[in-house]
Parts: sequence; C-alpha cells; structure tokens
Amino acid sequence: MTPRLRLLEAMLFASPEPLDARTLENRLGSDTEVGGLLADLAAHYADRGINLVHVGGRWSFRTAPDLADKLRVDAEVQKKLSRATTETLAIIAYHQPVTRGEIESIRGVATSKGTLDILMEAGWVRPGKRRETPGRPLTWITTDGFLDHFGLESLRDLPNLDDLKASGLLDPRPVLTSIAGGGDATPAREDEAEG
Amino acid sequence: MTPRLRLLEAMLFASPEPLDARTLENRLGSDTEVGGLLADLAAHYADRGINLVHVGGRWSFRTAPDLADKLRVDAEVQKKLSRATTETLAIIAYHQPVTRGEIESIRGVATSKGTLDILMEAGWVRPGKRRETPGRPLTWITTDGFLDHFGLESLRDLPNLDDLKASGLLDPRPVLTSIAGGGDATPAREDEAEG
Amino acid sequence: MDDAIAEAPTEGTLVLDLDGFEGPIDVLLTLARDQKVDLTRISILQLTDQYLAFVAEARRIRLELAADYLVMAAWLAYLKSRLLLPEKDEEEPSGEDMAQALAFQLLRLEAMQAAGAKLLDRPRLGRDVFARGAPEGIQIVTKSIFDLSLYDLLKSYTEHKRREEFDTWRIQPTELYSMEDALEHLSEMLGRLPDWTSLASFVPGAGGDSLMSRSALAAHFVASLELTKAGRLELKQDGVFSPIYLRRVRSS
Repeated sequence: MTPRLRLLEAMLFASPEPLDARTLENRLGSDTEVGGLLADLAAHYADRGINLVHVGGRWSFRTAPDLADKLRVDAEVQKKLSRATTETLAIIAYHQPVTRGEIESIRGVATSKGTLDILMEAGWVRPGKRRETPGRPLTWITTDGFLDHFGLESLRDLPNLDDLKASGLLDPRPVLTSIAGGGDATPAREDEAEG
Repeated sequence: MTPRLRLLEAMLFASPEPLDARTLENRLGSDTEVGGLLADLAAHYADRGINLVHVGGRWSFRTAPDLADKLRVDAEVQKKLSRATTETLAIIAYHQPVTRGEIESIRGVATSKGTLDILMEAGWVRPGKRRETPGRPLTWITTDGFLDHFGLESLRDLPNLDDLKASGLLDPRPVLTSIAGGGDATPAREDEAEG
Repeated sequence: MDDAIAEAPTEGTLVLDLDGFEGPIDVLLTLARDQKVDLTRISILQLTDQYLAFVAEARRIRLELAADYLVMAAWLAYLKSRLLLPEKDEEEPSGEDMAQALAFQLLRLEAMQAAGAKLLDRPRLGRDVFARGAPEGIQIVTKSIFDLSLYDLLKSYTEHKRREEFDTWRIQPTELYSMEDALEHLSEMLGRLPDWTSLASFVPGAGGDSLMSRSALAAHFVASLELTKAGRLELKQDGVFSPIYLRRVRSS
C-alpha cells in the first residue's frame, strides 16, 4: 500500500463529510492522479463491510447496503414521509428547477404547509434561482445532501430517469391550461366561452 | 471475507463509540469467536491508513497515528474587510504610533475587539512601544507586510492630505445637503415672528 | 385538498374515504388504475363517468368535498360534452386534445408517484447505510487572504477625514425672547397698570431692530393675546398699525 493511498484512505475515513476530488488532490499534491487512487481504494473495499462510494461528485466511506437489516437495530426509526412529501420530492428531483406552481400543477393540488419545509429541514431541497417570468417565482432544486442520502452519484442516476425522459413525461409541456391546481379559473372561463 | 467479518467491520465503523467484545458477540451470535475475528481485522488494517485499535477493553477504528499531521487541509479564504477595520487601518497608517484610545477618539466610536485582531492576522499592524503616559498604553504601528501589500516603498509614500485633495479623493467642498435643508427652517420661523 | 374527511355516514352503503387521496387528479388516477388497462389507452369518457359518480356519491352522503373536486367535476362534465358532441371547427382545443392532456397529467403524476416510491426504496443514509460513527474530522486550517487595495485604504481615510471636518459643526442656539418669558413679565407688570398703557412700553429694548428686540415684541404681543383670552387683560387699538394698548380687567 503506497503512502498516498494510506493518506487518501485516512482522509476519507476521518472526514465527517464526503470529500471531493479537488480537496483530496490539494492535500495529496497536484501531481497525484486521484481518480486512479480512488478507483483502487473503491475496488479494495468493494466486497467488504465498508464501501467507498461516490455521491454527488464526492467520496465517502459507507457501510455496505446489504448489511442494512443487521445494522438497523441501532438506528433511530426515521419518520415516514407522507405521500404528499414524497411526491413533491420526486417532482423536484426529476423536474428541477421547478416552481411551486409547477409542482402544484403536476400534483393537481395546492401544496400544503409542512411539505417543502420538511424537505428543506431534511436538507434535501433548497431554493434555486428565481425564474425570469412574470412574478419571478422561486424555483426549487435538490441538494448534495439529497444525493448523499439516497446514495446517488449524480442527478443522472435518478431511478428510471432515461425512461421518463424518453416518454416525454419530464417535458415542461404546459398541460392544457392546467386542469387543476391553480387552474380553477380556466374551466370557468371555458364554460363562459361555451355559454 | 466472511459475512461475519464484514458485519463486524461495518459495526465498528458505524458505531459512534468504541465497542467491547461482548456487545459485538451479542450482535454476531454467541457462537462467534469474536476475539479471533477482531485479531484478523486488526491484522488486515495494521499497515493501512486506518487501524483497528483496542483501547480500554473496547475496539474502534482510528486513522493511523503517523498520518495525524497530514490530516490537515490548508484552505485559503478571501476575506473582505469591514468598513470599520479599513478605517482603523487607515488611521493607524496615518497617525502611527497611535494608541487604541486615540484611534477611538479619532473615529468617534469604540473599536470592537476583533478589529485589531483581524489587522494583526492580516499581518498589517503590530504593537509598537508603550506610550509614556499614565496607564502606559500600547501603541500600534504598521508592518513591512503592510507596505508590501500596498506596494509602498516606505510610509512616506503614503499620499498626504494635500495629495489626496489634489487627486480628488478628498473633495474639499462640503456636500452636506442636510445642513442646507435644516438651514431653511430658521429664516422661516423668523418671518412668522415678524408678521 | 385531501382534507375532506369521510365522516361515517349514518345511512348508505358506500364509504368514501377521501383521506387517502391527494386531490382530484389523484382520485382520477386511482379510478383509472381500477380500469386495469394501460393508462395511455384509458377511456377518458369512462373515467369521467366514474369520477362524476364518485362526486355524486360523495354529495349524496353529504360528504363535504373540497372545491378542487367540484371544479374538476365541472371540467370533466364539460369535457364529456365536448367529446360527445360533434366538434365545431374552432380555435379552441378540441375535446380530443383536452382528453389527451388529461391522460398526460395522469401519466405524469403516476410516474412521479412511482419515482418517489423508488427513491424511498433506495438504500438510505442513516437507515440502511451508515457513515462513520465517530469521524475524527479533518482539521481544516484556513488561511485568510485579505482583499483590500490601496485605493480602498485611501478612500476610507478620506471619507473619515471628510466626516471629521464637518463632524463638529454645530448649530448655535438662536437668542430669542421666549413667549414664556413675556408671559411672566406681563403678568408681573399687570398689577402695576393704572390704565391703558401701550404694549411697546412693556417690551425691553423696544424699537430696536435686533433679532432679540423684534422677538421680544412678538412674544409680548402673543402673551397679551393669551392673557386677554384668559380674561385678565383688555386690548385696544385705534387703527391699523397704530399702537396697541392694554389694561388690567377690573374685577367687578
């Protein structure tokens, strides 16, 4: 085991947060090919009780997922997410950056209190840039903490992302004058037109 | 690597505190010879960046002791100075040697604790001689680092007040509109008294 | 909203539990799933009938439906009429377009529900996988680089100087004869007034042109008005700009 590999291992092990390649490189010396070292280290740990994982562009040691059942005893029971919160999280993850209005139009209901704030409190979503449209609404995006929590290397690794894209379900297609969820006015207007 | 060894490794990794052999045995199954497994694990990690150590009858992973001083990451942070700090630096530069009390009386406000610390941290000011007055207060002067940073050969190169006026930085004309505004009120009151 | 709670109906057979629904689209999605056909081939017409029946049933058992549910019902009723009646050639989206848009919404919501479930099924940090329990931490030694140019420094000093120059500028208090003083003065003199006396004779330094004497005259005049109002003094003036006389009110 080379001194550099030892140091890399120790750094990743000691850090309370995942570390990105640049930080590691700064420490190891810029002439270091960190990518190769990380790959070596990941390979060494692949079958062990601890794995070296790559989440959100950063590296960290984690217990192997297949040991979940045996380790869970210690873990505090996590609150179950409500359906509304889960749906909202999925919509933000797959449609980001997405405004609250867009979330509501996809779900067909107004967003109740205790949805976005719970996701923010969990550290999974945060406000992004404002959309440059009338009213300049705030958009919502996911965080690195989201990738870390769900063990995703990047947003490209979201489950079924390619299928969803291919089927056009992630298109920002404006649904016919949004059928519900803020679309209250629309059917009424259409009725008038008809009458 | 046996399943038991994997689990042992993961448990030791995830635990917030060192674990004793009995706790480990309870989790792994009482038929396990934990002592042997721990020895195996310790041997595997002996030369690595992480070691399995046995302290006070309990087991825990630790980074290798010889790497301690390498587990420091140097980060450079650009900091902007506050207005108060900048002004304090300017006063020290122009009035040195100057005591803290004098700085305060020149600025007309108390100097907060961190101000001089920041200037010292930046390497721009240092304590000079004590003033031979009651209380023997410390004076403050600028350093060579100050001259370096601002590209000055010597303190004489600091522009004096005339230079500053000539350069337009110090505009001699009063631009205090508030006084002009306040001045209108007085004649008006006199007019009323007259009528 | 899913707040419409299914209160146990006293009579009737069907129990509608709205608690489990996340809005009207969600209801439609559930109804569509019950059709057990590919969502892309769902019969919107059939779905519409089912939803309208659902809403009718909810109303029959006097279940309070949130507005969204009724709006959706109205929209679907309209859609149904558009689908059944021959299409006029108009700019408006056709019934077919509207049905397709609804189908898209259903598909999209279903996809998001499935995606959410998939996400939650992943090995999750703190539940299935664990970070190191007791990280020693990496000591981050930060070295601060202070960002200050000579210009900033000089500007700061000149701004300070400029403020200092005008800092001590104080408005001198103006010397004026106050009305309080005049009142006191007049009240004091009142007792000694035999008869009509000119106002000017009370005013110290009267006739002068200084600010002080002019303000004294003004103050005494106002004070005399004040005392007259209080019923202690009488005033008279023979003509415009002629002298003002005053005397004490005689107690009758």
